[in-house]
Amino acid sequence: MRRYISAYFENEENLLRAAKDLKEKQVSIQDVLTPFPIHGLDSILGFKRSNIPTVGFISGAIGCILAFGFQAWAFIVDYPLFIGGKPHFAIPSFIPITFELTVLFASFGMVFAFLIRSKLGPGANNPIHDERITDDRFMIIIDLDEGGNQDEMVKEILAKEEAQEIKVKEIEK
Amino acid sequence: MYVSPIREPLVTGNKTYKKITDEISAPIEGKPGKAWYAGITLTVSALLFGLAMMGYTIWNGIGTWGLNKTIGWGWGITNFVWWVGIGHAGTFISAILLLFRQKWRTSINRSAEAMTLFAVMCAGLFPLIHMGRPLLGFFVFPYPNTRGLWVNFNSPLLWDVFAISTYFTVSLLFWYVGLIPDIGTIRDRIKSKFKKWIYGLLSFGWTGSAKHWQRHESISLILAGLAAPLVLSVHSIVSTDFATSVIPGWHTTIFPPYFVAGAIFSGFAMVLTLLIITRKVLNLENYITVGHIESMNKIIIATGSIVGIAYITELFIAWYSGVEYEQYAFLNRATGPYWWAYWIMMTCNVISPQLLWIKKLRRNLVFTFILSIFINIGMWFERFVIIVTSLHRDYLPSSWSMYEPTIVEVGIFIGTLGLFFTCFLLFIRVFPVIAIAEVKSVLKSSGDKKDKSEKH
Amino acid sequence: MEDKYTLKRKTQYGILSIAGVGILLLILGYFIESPNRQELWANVLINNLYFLFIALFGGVFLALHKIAYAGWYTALKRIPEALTKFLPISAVLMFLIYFGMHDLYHWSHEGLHDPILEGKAAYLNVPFFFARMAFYFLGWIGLTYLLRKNTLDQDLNPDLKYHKRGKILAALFMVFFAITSSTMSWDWIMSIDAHWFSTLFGWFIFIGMFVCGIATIILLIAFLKAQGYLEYINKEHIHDMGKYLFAFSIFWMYLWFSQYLLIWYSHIPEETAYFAPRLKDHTVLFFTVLIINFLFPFLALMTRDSKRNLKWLSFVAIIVLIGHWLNIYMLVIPGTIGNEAQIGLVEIGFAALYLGGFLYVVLASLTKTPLLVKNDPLLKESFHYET
Amino acid sequence: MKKYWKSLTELKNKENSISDQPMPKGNLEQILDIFDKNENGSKSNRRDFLKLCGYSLAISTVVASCENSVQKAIPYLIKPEEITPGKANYYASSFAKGSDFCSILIKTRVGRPIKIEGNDLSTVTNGGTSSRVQASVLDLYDTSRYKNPLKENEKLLWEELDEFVRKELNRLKNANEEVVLLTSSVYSPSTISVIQKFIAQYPNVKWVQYDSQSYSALIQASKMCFGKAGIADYRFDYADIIVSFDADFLGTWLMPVEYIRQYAKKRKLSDGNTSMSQHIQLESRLSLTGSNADKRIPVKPSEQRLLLAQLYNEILKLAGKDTYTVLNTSGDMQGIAKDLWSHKGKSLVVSGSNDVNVQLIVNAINYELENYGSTLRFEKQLQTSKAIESDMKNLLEDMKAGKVKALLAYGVNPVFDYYKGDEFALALKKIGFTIALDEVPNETTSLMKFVAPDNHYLESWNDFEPKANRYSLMQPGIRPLFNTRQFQSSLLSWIGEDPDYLKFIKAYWEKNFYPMQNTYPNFVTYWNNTLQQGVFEPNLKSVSDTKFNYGGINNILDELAKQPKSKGIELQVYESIAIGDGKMANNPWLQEMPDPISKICWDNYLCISPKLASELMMETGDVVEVNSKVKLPVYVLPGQAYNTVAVAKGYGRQVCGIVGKNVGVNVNSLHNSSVDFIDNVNLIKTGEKYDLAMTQTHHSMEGRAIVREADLEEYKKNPAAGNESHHAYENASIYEKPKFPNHHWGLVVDLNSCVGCGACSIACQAENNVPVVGKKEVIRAHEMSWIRIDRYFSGDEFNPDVSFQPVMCQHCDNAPCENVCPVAATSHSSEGLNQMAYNRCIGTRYCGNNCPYKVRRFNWFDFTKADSIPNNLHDVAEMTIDLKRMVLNPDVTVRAKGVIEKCSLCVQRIQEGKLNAKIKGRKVKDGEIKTACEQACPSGAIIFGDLNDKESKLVKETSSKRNYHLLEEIHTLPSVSYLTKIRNKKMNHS
Repeated sequence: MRRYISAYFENEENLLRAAKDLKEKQVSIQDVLTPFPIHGLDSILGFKRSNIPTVGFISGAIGCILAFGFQAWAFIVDYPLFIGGKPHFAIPSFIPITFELTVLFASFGMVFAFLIRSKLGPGANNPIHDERITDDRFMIIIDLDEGGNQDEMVKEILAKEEAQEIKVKEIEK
Repeated sequence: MYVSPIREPLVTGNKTYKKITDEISAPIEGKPGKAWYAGITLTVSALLFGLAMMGYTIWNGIGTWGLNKTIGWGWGITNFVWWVGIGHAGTFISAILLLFRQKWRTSINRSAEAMTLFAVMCAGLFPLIHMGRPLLGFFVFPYPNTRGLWVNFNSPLLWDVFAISTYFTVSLLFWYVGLIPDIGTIRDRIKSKFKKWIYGLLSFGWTGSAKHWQRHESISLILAGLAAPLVLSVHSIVSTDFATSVIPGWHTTIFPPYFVAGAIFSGFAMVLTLLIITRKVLNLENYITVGHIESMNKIIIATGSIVGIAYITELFIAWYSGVEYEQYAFLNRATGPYWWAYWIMMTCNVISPQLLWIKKLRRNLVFTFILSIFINIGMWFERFVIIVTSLHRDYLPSSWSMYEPTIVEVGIFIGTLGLFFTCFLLFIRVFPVIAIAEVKSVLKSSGDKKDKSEKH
Repeated sequence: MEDKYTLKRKTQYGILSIAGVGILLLILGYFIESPNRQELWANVLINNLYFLFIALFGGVFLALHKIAYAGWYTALKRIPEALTKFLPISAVLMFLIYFGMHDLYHWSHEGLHDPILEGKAAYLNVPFFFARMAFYFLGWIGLTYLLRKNTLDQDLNPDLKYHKRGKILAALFMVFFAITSSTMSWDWIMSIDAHWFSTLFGWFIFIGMFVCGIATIILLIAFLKAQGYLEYINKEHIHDMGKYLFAFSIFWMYLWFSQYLLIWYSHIPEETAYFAPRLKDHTVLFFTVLIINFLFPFLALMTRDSKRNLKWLSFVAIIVLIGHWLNIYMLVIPGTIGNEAQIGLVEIGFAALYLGGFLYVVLASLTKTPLLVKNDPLLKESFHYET
Repeated sequence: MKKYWKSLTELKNKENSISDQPMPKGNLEQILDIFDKNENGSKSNRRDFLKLCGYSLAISTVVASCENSVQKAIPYLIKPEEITPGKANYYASSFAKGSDFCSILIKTRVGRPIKIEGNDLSTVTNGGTSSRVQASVLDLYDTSRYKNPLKENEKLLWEELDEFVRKELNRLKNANEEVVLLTSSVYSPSTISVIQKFIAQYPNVKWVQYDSQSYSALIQASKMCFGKAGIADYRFDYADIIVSFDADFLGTWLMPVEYIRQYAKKRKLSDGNTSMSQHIQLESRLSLTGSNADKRIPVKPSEQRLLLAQLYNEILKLAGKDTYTVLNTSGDMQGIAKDLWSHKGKSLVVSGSNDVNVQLIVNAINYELENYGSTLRFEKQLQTSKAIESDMKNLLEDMKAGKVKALLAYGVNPVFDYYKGDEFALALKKIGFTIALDEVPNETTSLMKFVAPDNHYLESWNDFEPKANRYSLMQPGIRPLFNTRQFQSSLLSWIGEDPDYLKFIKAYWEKNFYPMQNTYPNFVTYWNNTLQQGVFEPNLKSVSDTKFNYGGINNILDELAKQPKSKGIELQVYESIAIGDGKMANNPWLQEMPDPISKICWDNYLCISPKLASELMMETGDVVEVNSKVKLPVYVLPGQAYNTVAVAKGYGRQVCGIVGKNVGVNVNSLHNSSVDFIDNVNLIKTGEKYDLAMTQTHHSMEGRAIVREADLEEYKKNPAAGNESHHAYENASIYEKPKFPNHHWGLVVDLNSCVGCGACSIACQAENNVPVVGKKEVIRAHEMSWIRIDRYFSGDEFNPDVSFQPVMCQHCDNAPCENVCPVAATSHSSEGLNQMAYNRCIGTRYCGNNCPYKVRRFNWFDFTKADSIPNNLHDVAEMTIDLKRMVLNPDVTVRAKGVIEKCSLCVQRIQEGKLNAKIKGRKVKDGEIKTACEQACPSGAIIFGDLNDKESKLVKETSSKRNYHLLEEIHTLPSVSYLTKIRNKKMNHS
């Protein structure tokens, strides 16, 4: 059995303070759902920095090498044509497309990484806890231990920060 | 985050998060008014007219245009460059202003990006339509074929293919990634089951989880980082269509940055044209404030001045070069048979924006609107001047010629205007024109003072 | 908080020894390499331009941020202000060029019978050349003086009018600079290869100047922080400076490439004549400049952490500063000395001498005023600077 | 039921059974038998021919038009001898249309004549051609041609016609009524013999020769002075100084093809030869000849006589003879006289006037200058113009008087081109029996009752003697396409003789010409060899007596001196270079060929001097009414003499195919006599505007070194004069020059030789299947010419210097066009050619924009039917109908709508030359490959070759100091180069 508690705030500052308190009390915060990104929440929740830039770099590098390599191969090896007296290995001519494909690959790589890592995508059917999370409610979902020892402490912190609709839910595993 | 009190608020009118959501979602939830129907009838008619003219062109040949042996590009490529230019503001606003932490971008970036996409769509049509054999347009892609032939990687037009398609794709990704949370908002508000299903599909299952937001912010920033040089590259590459040639008036090294500046200039003008109306019609004056207009006007004066300096640089260096063809090309621009085009360009692009040094005018909506139209016209003429007046009198006077567009070319241009505004009109009915989440995130720091004082 | 910077003995000795080594190398070089007049004058011009650019960028940095309504930079305003104090000295040094005109500028000779140069004579003639030079310096020195004076006045008076006046001055400076930066680079650099022309040239020079200036400010921040000043400059400020260095190195490459691509592509002799000797006679240097000024900072500053690490950033800044000195060297040398030019003792000596002088002027001027401005309405934003 | 051939013998037997005519060229006829009316062969035979020959759909339509069933294309089952698919056959022949003559080669492919080339073996035309000669091949496939004998526009059989004609002629003969045979000048010995036979049979026949452009004054003056009627043999290549009074000898006067060659030869400069002739032209209209002159003096037509008289007077003075003091001589004339005198015996004075008095003075001048026997000769008199004007005048009087009861007309169109055409038409209608022997309907034949259609010359046998003792044979390149018969055969059959004209010619030659030589032992070899060479030029020395024997000069001069000076506007009617007298007006290639001077095509127009235009407040395009008779658009022509106007004749054809009909205005009604000009012309501006189709609208070089030129004096001092601004940028290149290890094809154009005649452009059009676009599209600058001749005016607007420059693709080794094509549709070959892959082209026109020479042409519409989209054909000249498509060169792709095309340096010819050399196992020889433009050029201005072959003529020319590349400052490294134009401006005495 999994137990958790959910509540929402009407102000992000309350949320931040509550989250900070909870973290200090070693309470595991399952998720925080907000209508917009809250500054400073990442560090409170102890998120590591995203690896998306790395994905972008790698996919960009692939695009870069692929584009330049293909152009050079097509012009030097596969079908060398004499064009305008230019050398076959016309480096400056290859730069624009190389650049474009680098950007294209990097962008696609990152967006796909983002969607896949976040399990987002067309048809993704994530549970919607409250329809006003995307409006003006800042929801926090806190894991509770099975014994219910933390319940009171958590509720207290939440109540202190004017949390609304504090609900405890239990889900059979 | 601390914001100095001397800064103007970016969101006015005592907004709460709820109010923001309600007001921005209103156009999607409500029924369109008569004006909207009238507008879309007009734009769709223009689009259909343009389509008919395109069909006529494809059927009968480019001979239906006013081009000739000397002037191979006219309105078609002028419009192409003009539209691509307009398509630069959106990504500039979202990418470069994001990198420079200009918060005022938040209320305009969504519509500006949408505009970018529509403008690039319009632009993309022209290289295809202007081909003698558009049905074989797929030859520009380096696909393996029985002839074993690849494309010519030396060709700026080929670079264009890659640049424009990359730009469109990346802009679309950027725009859509930004839209996902707001589509989530709409999904959660909309009543109709069918619409809810559609928005649900489009929202990719957005929940607003902190981890998602973290990744979302990270990807937005990096995409902005990528899009910023992309913006520079796209119009630079478009400029190489001309600048790599040997034609006087086309071949000049300043073109890449100067085209970029001009593109942003014209893009902002178009953003202003659209937003001054949109904010009024959709009651978004509290989000797109006069302060926003003024900020955009500052960009206009900066880029307009850069463009002006580029014009003068070109003129001066043409004289300085001592190359008779260069000298003639610029003399001909200013005093030749197309002198009027040159002076329209000069007046609209260089002289009239200088009025924006006056703060009162910067904050005057009517003036700004008129000026933005002027700049749209002026920037169209800039491309016309570059393309037509350079070509019509180049090296050998024996081939000198004149160019006059036909109704077919004009019709196609009208058609793209129709396409652009049709898309925009549909867009404002379907997606939030202002990035809801982003505006909310700056509300506390940059909302108006009254608002804050009441809250505390 | 230490209010004022004091020039320590140690630092003074350091600066003096740089200049001293410069003089020593010059003397040595004079006898070993026996440079000709052209080489000497070319060196004067190179270093004149290089340090002028850095000094001038101080004004650009201030004005640009002022009109962009930026807040974060307010806390480090005094550094670019100090840079501009070198401008009067630059002016004197530039006017010295008068004595080396014929060695540097082919067009300044009389009776060349060159129809192209005759066509340019209305612009390229010695009196007008120096008239323009005077005009430029008058504008730059005057406007940067006013900009600086304005902030000093503001220190004493919290009135918002200084803020507004600053914006007007900044706009005036930017307009003046936008025009003169191009003409200045045509006059002093492009006209060395008097037949050659490129419309992009002025902007290319400007971006080079931007990179040098940023690198110098980074180094000064690092130096002052190492001395225990500027504790309010946090990682975010450093990060922004790093982003500048990174972005403008790329932008510099973009402009370099734009110019090169178009000339390479069209292959018109009037234009390629500029690159041909640089490619053929200075091949190594030609590509070295590109690697140092683009590839190195691009790779070195790609990650977020590298831009936030002041030590690493300072190292990159030093390399980039060397790269841009080489860049100016490449701009000046083929048209003056020609293909036998080499970087030797004379070159290093001149550079060191100038560097010493420059550092002394800048650091000395830093001691004159408090390191932190007061009463700027945006100052608080700079203190609370975070992403 | 199908019937296949068993062997070639059977085929031959069948062939013989169809026609008794000897086979001129093997199996050609076999194919073409299908066009013959089913006279002998059975239907199945004809089908077999088709199956065997395997003609394309193109032929099927022709067949259909001959009311044969449509056949499918079937490849060769058994290959006929001589015809190898893919290989061209050449037949030596002659072009003759009225007074236009040229020795030619007919290029045929699978039995179709597709191109005319000059015959190098002829010493008359020397392998040169003119635009009209080049274009004549298209007339073969003209849809407007007569396809059957006609009676009152009703089709009838030849037998019926013959019977009727014979009956009628005999009736008239018996009644002794006058029958007139009206022809253009006949200079075919065999034809003359046929006509003589015809007259012998019908003594009541009177033979009248009529030329649309009369040279009777020349003929008569010669007779009056020297007792020899005829036209002297002009030798411009012997003349150090040429003074021409309105004689457009490079354009339309007598034998331009021959004269251009002579003229260019005398003016060809090389490192070894720095002397050239000096040419002074006095004229009112800026003619092609005038535009090439070293000194041109604009004078009114009426003043020319007086000036000639002055010149004569001055020369007499110099000769120390009696002078006519009544004349005051202008400074110009004194100087010219002195110059002429100092080149006595090596000078030439010519006049284009058709006034006998003028020609008498000219003869007297030349006689005083001792030019007879040197630059003027009688032993090879020109024979192409024989008509005496008064004959025609008399004929018209006779016709009006009803004296003429029958008229047989051949090769003439007096209703259109005679100045009393209307009267002629009225008189013609009165004649009871009229029969036209022309190949195409025209204003005259349409009024005639019978038509016995002649073959096209490419279907005909004939012989010619264009100059005395210079014979040239005409042989067909194809069997008659339609049910037509040669004029000579018609005459022969009407006198009851064997209508086989070839037999007749052979017999005539065996009797008359065979004995003139001793190279060949028997007639068969003589005939075969002569036929193969096309020309027979026996070495005969006939010394002419050139004793000047005319005493009336005094009277003429007295009369001239008395004449008052004309004050009014004078109008000159001239022949245009392209259209000539209008006989070929239905030829779209010629209609679309821009006039060398005005660069206008598809129209005639009133040339007016700039000064007069500004006085009358007129500009180009204004429509004026001339003498209240015709309305013409104005063209302000620099160099046109003040108070003069000029207009081309040959336009405004009414009875013509669809191409030429109603193009321009017929100006014959302006004449009231046949004199050189019309005085006191009244011009009224109508206020209307008219679009003229101009291929060049800007006339100044803007001071650019495009056509580089120098004066002879400077050139003698410095061979690189005018060519100093060489841009030596050897070290400026930042990548290596491309290398071409085997061949590096190139072309050089000597601007000093080029006279601007335009033959090259038509040759190119024929060779390369260049489409015709029509007037409207030319106005929109959509013309497709691969080679154009740029014409620049420089200097004084009232008397400008003119420069011509043929511009074709320059085949740059650093081609700006190649760089920018996104799909690599244009690239460089390993032999230095700039290539176009038409089927790869998507038509961005980027290459065209980027071409500094603007030589790339775009297919704006579907001009050629090569497009797959229906109902979008843009063909104003029926060029895409199957019959006309037969003229297409199968070696050159027909380009579809939306692709770029341009000069390929005749890559198909290069390929052919290389293959020929390869088969023979040797290298390509210099001069072996000739581009179409080079081949056609009468002046030899264009030389093609291999730049890698250091011994080639091309390299010799390109290593000259005069050599330069067009726009070399932009480093495109063209393979085409030019030699500077040198003008011999310095007059010794004036």
